[in-house]
Amino acid sequence: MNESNSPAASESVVQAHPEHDDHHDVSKHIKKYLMVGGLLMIFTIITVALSYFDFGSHKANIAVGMLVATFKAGLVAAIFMHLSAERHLVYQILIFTTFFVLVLFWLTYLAWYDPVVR
Amino acid sequence: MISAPLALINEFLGQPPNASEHGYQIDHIIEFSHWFMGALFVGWSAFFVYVLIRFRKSRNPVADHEGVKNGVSTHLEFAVVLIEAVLLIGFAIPLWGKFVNEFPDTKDAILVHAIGQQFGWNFHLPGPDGQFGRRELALVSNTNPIGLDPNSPEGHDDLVVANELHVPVDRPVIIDISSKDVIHNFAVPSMRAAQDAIPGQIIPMWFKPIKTGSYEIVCGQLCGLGHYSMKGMLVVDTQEEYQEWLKERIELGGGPVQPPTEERVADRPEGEPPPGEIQGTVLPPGAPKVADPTGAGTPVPQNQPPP
Amino acid sequence: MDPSADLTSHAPAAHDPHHHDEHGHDHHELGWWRKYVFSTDHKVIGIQYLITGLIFLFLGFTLMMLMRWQLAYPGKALPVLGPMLNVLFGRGSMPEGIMAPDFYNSLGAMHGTIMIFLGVVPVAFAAFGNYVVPLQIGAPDMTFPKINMASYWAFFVGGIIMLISFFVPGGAAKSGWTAYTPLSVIADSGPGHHIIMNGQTLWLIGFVFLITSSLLGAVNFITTIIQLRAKGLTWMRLPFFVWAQFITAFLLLLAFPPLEAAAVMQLMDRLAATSFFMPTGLVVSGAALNISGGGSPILWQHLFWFLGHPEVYVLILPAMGIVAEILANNTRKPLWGYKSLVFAALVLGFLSFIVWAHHMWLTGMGTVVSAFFQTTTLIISIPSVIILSAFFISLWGGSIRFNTPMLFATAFLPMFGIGGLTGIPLAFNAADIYLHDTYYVIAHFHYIVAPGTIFALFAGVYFWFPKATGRMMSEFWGKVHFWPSLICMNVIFLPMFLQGMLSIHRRWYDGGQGWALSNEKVWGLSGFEWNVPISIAAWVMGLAQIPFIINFFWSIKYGKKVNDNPWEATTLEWAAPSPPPHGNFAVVPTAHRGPYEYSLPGRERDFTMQNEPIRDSDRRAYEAAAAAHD
Amino acid sequence: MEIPYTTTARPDTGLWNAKIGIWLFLASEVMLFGGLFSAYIFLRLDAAPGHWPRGLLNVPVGTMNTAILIASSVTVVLAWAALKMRQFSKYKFYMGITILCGIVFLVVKLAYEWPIKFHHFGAKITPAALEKYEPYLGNAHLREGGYEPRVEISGHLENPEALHDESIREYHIKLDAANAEPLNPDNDRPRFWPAPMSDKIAHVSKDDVQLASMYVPKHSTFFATYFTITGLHGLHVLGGVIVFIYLWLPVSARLYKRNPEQLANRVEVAGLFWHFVDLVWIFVFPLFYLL
Ligand code: HEA
Ligand code: HEA
Ligand code: CUA
Ligand SMILES: [Cu+2]
Repeated sequence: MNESNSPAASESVVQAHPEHDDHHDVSKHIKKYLMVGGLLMIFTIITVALSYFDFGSHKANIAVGMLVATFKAGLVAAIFMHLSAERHLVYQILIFTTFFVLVLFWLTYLAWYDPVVR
Repeated sequence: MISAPLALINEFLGQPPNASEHGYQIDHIIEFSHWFMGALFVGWSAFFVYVLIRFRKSRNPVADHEGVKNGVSTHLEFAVVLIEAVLLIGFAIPLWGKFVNEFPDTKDAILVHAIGQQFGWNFHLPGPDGQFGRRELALVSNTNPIGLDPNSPEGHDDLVVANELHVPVDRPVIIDISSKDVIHNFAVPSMRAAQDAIPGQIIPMWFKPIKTGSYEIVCGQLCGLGHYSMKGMLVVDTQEEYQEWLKERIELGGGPVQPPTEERVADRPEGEPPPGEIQGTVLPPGAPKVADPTGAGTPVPQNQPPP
Repeated sequence: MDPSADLTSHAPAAHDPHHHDEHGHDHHELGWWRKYVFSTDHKVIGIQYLITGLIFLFLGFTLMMLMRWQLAYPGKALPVLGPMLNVLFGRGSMPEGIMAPDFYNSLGAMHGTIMIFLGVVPVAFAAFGNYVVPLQIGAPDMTFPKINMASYWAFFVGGIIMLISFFVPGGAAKSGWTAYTPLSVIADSGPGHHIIMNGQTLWLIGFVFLITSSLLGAVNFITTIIQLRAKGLTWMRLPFFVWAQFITAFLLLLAFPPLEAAAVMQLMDRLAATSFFMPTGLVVSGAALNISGGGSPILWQHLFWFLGHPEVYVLILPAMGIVAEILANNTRKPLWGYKSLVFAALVLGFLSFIVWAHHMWLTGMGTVVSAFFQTTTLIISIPSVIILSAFFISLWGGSIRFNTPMLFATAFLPMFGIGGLTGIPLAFNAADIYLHDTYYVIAHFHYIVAPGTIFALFAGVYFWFPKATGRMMSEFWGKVHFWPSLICMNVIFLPMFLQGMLSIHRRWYDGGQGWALSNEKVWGLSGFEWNVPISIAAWVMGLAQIPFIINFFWSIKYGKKVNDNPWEATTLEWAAPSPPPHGNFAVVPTAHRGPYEYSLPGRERDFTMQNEPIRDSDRRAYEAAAAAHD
Repeated sequence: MEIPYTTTARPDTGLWNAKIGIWLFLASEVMLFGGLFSAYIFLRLDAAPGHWPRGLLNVPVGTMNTAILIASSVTVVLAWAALKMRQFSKYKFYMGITILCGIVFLVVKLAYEWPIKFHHFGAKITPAALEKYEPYLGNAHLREGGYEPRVEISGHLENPEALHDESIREYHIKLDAANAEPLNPDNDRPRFWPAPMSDKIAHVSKDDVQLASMYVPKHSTFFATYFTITGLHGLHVLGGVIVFIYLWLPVSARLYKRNPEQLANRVEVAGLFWHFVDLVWIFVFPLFYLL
């Protein structure tokens, strides 16, 4: 976590960027929020519809479903949670978290997948 | 094919002699890592003691702002990495591969199923036909601890023995380990072999005994109040003794020698100590401290708190 | 300011006429309850954590002393105390003074749990972190004082629940601190057990509180360190202790939640008869369990050790931080290799998330997974080697003062060294086939946590005591505390390596008496007989703590009064008054230099505090130093 | 000394305290739900064929609840934006809707979805008896289609006393559509609109039943994970609603007058939490209802 901050020595106080959520800015974003909301609704319907479509195997269906869900989650995170324009520091926290969650998923899977057999 | 018995440190630290074919390799890893640790320990200790004396305040009243300027520690750390890598890649990983992947041919091996339960081991042997009978949950009872179906074509001649397993010397033994209730660990220290017995899973393990004798089977995983006394015996016989034992068992008609009695803490009335568990396996004063270590064939001390 | 008031005193209004609470409107003086009990001041909270944590440490130790009786003299009645304990803990725990196996298992599980989660984490992380970190970074308080208070009280409630569990029918949790399923799910259930008021369930509920406490603390620590560093206090000027706490907080933040999830699932298994951790076809006591099955006991182990391994670094990193401060201070020279220390600690923190399965070698792991985990486990030993090497090298060229904190801190080094080195054979799964769950493992980690972490904690108490109270603890009694403790620790834990090599397994109620293997002779005694000297040393160790306890409380009132910087240290906490008032600093400090500017050439004093502005003479010294390194 | 950066950003990090705090908290929440989801993956991979039921949850209702949560996520950003633009009454309006959405979500879950499950019954047949109940299971047909086998007979338990009374040796089950017409291809895969229960009543002997249970967590690892994850998620929704109500009450008006930016910050922090709760649901919904 040090890289982010080492340059930002307070002795050479780095001027903060103007807050991205300035008053005028915000009014501009409203339309975007509504659109994303609409998009999420549409993709919810798509998720449901896709689940009744046979992609050849159940695994494929799960993969498609998760892909769509990840996309939706990405929208929520990027737009509603302002991650698309967030500070460096928050990204760093989240990168590590994501990595460790994936480790948790992946290794429990691997351990299940690689047992001792005769 | 025992290589030179190199286990100096291990012996010095009291490790009992190895009795299996692969065991010396495990001992070597323990040995080598202890040499490695010892070198680091002695080296740093010498440095440490010297420094504490040489740089005490009365001897060195003014500290040096800089201290050590050379890069010795980098070399040292590099050496540590190197040695660990050698131990890992050269010894540990291949040996594990051998232990869990390269199972011996089942035709030469003795096949056994070991089923753990609170607090004892059930051994299921295939009998003369060499086939294991069906086991079913619904059939489990006090007289049939492993739920063996005696009517199945493979099962009628199977042997079930409690706590004492005989195997012949110099033949690989493959044991499929599982458990009925909680996690146990099937450990035979003298064979340098151990494997968890996990309910819902069957995990195979193998070793090849190279010395006759009887060896304790330890339960290496906390499994309840009788954990400390969950003892089995692995008796390594000569080929003839083994055949004789088998014959004897077959004449007895299989089935458990003594059905392990079961006693669960949870079921006893509130506050009531379990019957006799205090006197339990703790031997009375004056009794020989060691269960007869040569006692091949003598009844094995029973698992659970005895009456 | 009058430091003779009690430990938690601060001079409120005098230093801080504009004190506001969070909403910034009321100016009234805080009442006694708000000031000392439901306080939001990080220093009061730190001291609350310290006292509560020390009491729990002592309790965990007491449980252990009882166990050591049973291990040395299995089946013999504990004189005098035994029957009394039987009354205290309920009939069946120690009938006629003889310990029952169940009670032994309870003691073991609770010793582990209390020591780790109610003793060391609260003291090493929460107490020292709370008290020292804001001061060291020149902050007025934690960023979220109310959450800080909530964190302490969640811990307190969790601890009380754990204590209550000793007195419910069936006694406290008895499935080890690891609570492996299915044993822990079937334990303490059935007739005679209340559905909630039973050992294992309370253990889980208490755990959820403790986890919540740690999470709240971690959020607070990280935000504080990021946001409230004083002007000029750049990341590379942070004391190593702050770094250690920062990384520790991340470990808690990210490793604890999966265990919380696991605890909730185990609660479901116990309360709602689910089968998260229960496979199909369990037969307990000859009867099939009425559950759906389909769960996995290994799942619990994965989730437990996903926390469990980072947790052990939670136990060691703050200790390393404390030792670093004290080493620099008492060698009167900068820590050697500060940057590599920080870097090693970061790597350590990162890697600690991907080594956990080295506790699970024998659960039927294939070659791929085990090779992966062996490799990561060995790699993680490298940063520890780097840290320890840097500590050792820091001693070179120093002018070493052996006061009590320094004695404990120096002793930490070889003790941690022994513990760490003996982790290496365990990391090779082939060797662990033999060593797993033997006393070798017990000796390995106790060398790290007992003469390691606990010594570091003692060092920290002696070191920062004057900051918190304005008074010193007695040096003489400190030494009387140190030497017997050092000797006893080694007499306790060295023989355990022998016992482990003899294959005496842990969690054995009879100490190995009933086993032929354990009765082999090594170094003159049989493995089992070694229990006697070990136990005696453990009890003597108990006696050796008496000087500490008396010294601690006595010095609060009667210790020698000292000035604000009695150790002539450099970091910012020593620039605050002792004890610091609410809001900490009269003047907002600014850092001008690194944390360990001891024996700077061209200075009249051998220490230069972080908030002293740079002078020309310093500049020349820095340049000379830079030249020397080229 | 005041604690700095409570509302203004620290120059070098560009963030105010609570913003970092909430993101750290959310990071830990990711790990918490990560733990639960990794349990889900593990258990599902490990499940024996036919033991991970599908199509037992009500998809239209779930879809509606998803939509409600998404809508609330939109209104919460709008509420925050209104504050940023200093339009307090608009803020109250949007926040009110958000709270309402949260409450509706919880009510649907707790008053409809869960109770309906608690009244549904299933009896898992032992492997040995599967053949005997083939007319209700249709496994031959399923095998042909390459589907997982059916191991359970489910529906409404007509003699609930059988659950506790050892002397009653049979369960009388008013069958679900799938067990009533196991050969109907419509029943091979989950449906969108839940099929109505049939009138057929089956008698299932207790000797042939491995596990009989209402649709409660005990029923299967599927329901165990379902109830645990949605329960924990529900607790988060509840927490969010409580915070929102607090931020909606007159306290907020007072704070708004004194320091509107601080209120906006608080709403932003609470909003971040709320979006995260929404985000979790986005995964929960397909995993449990659809796939
Ligand atoms: C703070 C606690 C702590 C720390 C830091 C460690 C550090 C390490 N641990 Fe330990 N460990 C535990 C606490 C800890 N452990 C606990 C509690 C258990 C048991 C849990 C249970 O089952 O109940 C355990 C168990 C445990 C196991 C499982 C054993 C088993 O159950 O069979 C393993 C296996 O790999 C292991 C390995 C390691 C390794 C490789 C390190 C490495 O990080 C160590 C690296 C350090 C060094 C390599 C030292 C370097 C020193 C020098 C170079 C200088 C030497 C100089 C002198 C001595 C003068 N540990
Ligand atoms: C931080 C962790 C920690 C610490 C410090 C200790 C400290 C000690 N432990 Fe512990 N131990 C564990 C964690 C710890 N242990 C764990 C996790 C297990 C495994 C449990 C399981 O199997 O599930 C275990 C198991 C364990 C066993 C194995 C039991 C068995 O397997 O059956 C033994 C055996 O002797 C033992 C002994 C000791 C001893 C003698 C000490 C001594 O060194 C104790 C020294 C303690 C002190 C020196 C504290 C003194 C404090 C004060 C005096 C403060 C008082 C001050 C005021 C009130 C102001 N421990
Ligand atoms: Cu079986 Cu321990
Ligand atoms: Cu570990």
